[in-house]
Amino acid sequence: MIQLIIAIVLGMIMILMAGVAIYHKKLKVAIIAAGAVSLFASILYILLAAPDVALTEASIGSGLSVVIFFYVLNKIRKYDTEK
Amino acid sequence: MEALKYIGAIISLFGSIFLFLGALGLIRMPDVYNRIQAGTKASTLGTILTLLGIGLIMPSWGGKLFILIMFVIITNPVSSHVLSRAAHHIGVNMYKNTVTDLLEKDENNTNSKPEKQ
Amino acid sequence: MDSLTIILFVAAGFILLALLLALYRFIKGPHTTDRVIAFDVMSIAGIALIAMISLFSSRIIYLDVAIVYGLLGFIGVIIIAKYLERSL
Amino acid sequence: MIFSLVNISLIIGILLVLAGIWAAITQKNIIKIIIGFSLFDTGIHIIMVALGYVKNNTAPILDSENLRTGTADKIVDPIPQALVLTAIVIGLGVTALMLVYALKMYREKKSLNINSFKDLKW
Repeated sequence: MIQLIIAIVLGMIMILMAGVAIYHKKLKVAIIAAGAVSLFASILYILLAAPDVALTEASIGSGLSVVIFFYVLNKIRKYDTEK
Repeated sequence: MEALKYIGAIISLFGSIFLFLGALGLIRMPDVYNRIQAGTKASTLGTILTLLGIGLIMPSWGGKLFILIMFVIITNPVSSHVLSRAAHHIGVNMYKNTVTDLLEKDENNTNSKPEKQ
Repeated sequence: MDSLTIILFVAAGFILLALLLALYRFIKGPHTTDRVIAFDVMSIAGIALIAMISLFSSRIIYLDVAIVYGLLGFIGVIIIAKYLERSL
Repeated sequence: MIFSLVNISLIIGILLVLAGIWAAITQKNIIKIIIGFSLFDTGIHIIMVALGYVKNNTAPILDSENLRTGTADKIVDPIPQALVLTAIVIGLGVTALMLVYALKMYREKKSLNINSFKDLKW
């Protein structure tokens, strides 16, 4: 029962975060939102009884992917709409 | 033995209420620095209390929960410190009733002072 | 369903409400720093939520995910702060 | 029962796939297109893990507690989890390759808009 409520709330948060990641104007906010989608997908994997997939998703989708995106965004900083 | 489980559940409930109040302060506070204060301090206490309550319910999980609590205690103040320093460095405006700004004064002193050699 | 389970369900409900309030600040927040704080609060609440799920299904193996979750959220916030400070 | 955990996960996964395709075909910025592909990956992984879930069963990992209570044979299907575990790592490689291409294209024309790359060879 509580698993269903947690899954529904996580789904709402993930869909709204995907909307922010697509339509926000600043690129850094879009990248943080895409990292947050992976972070909540990791909790959904635990609900689906897959802790190994959750470990990999939390470390790669939310850690390493955000680091790579910000490394590239640091080199094209002039294009990002500042302030 | 049964009473210990109820005590653990009550402590865990208090921890989650602290998490909720921290997130409520994230909405109610007026500027960035106050939001850092509310969002990080209250959520650290809330997470520690929740994990402590779970450790009272399941006593054989104590080792991993102790590692997790030590981890939260170490990393969470560091991240809030780095974040507030970055916010001060890029010049986020403060709330209009803010009285003192010690970091600004400190950086001005070290910049205006001539180098030794 | 005894009273112990009901208390734990209410606790999980409060954690979910905290997640929703942080989501509101993430969507609305005027500056980027506000959004990073909301991300931090969401990852901290996620640790508590994973511990709750691990208690409901009574497997100790799920707590390992919480440790990795805390470490990676911390590194993400550090990287974003270094990017904002222009010292990456 | 329409509101089971598998159905909710499938709905979330399909919505994430649609959001990824929408971002890839309507956005002008190249970084936004790469973010769209990343969302697409996450949706596909959620769908694949949800198809292997069996109700009221636990994770396919043996430990002492699992053997003592005699629930070692009530596990979910481990094959989709192993496939997704490989697919996540390869997805990271594909994302890094796309980001390197975006960086080279930015250094060539000083722009990230997809409409400014019209010639086939430069």
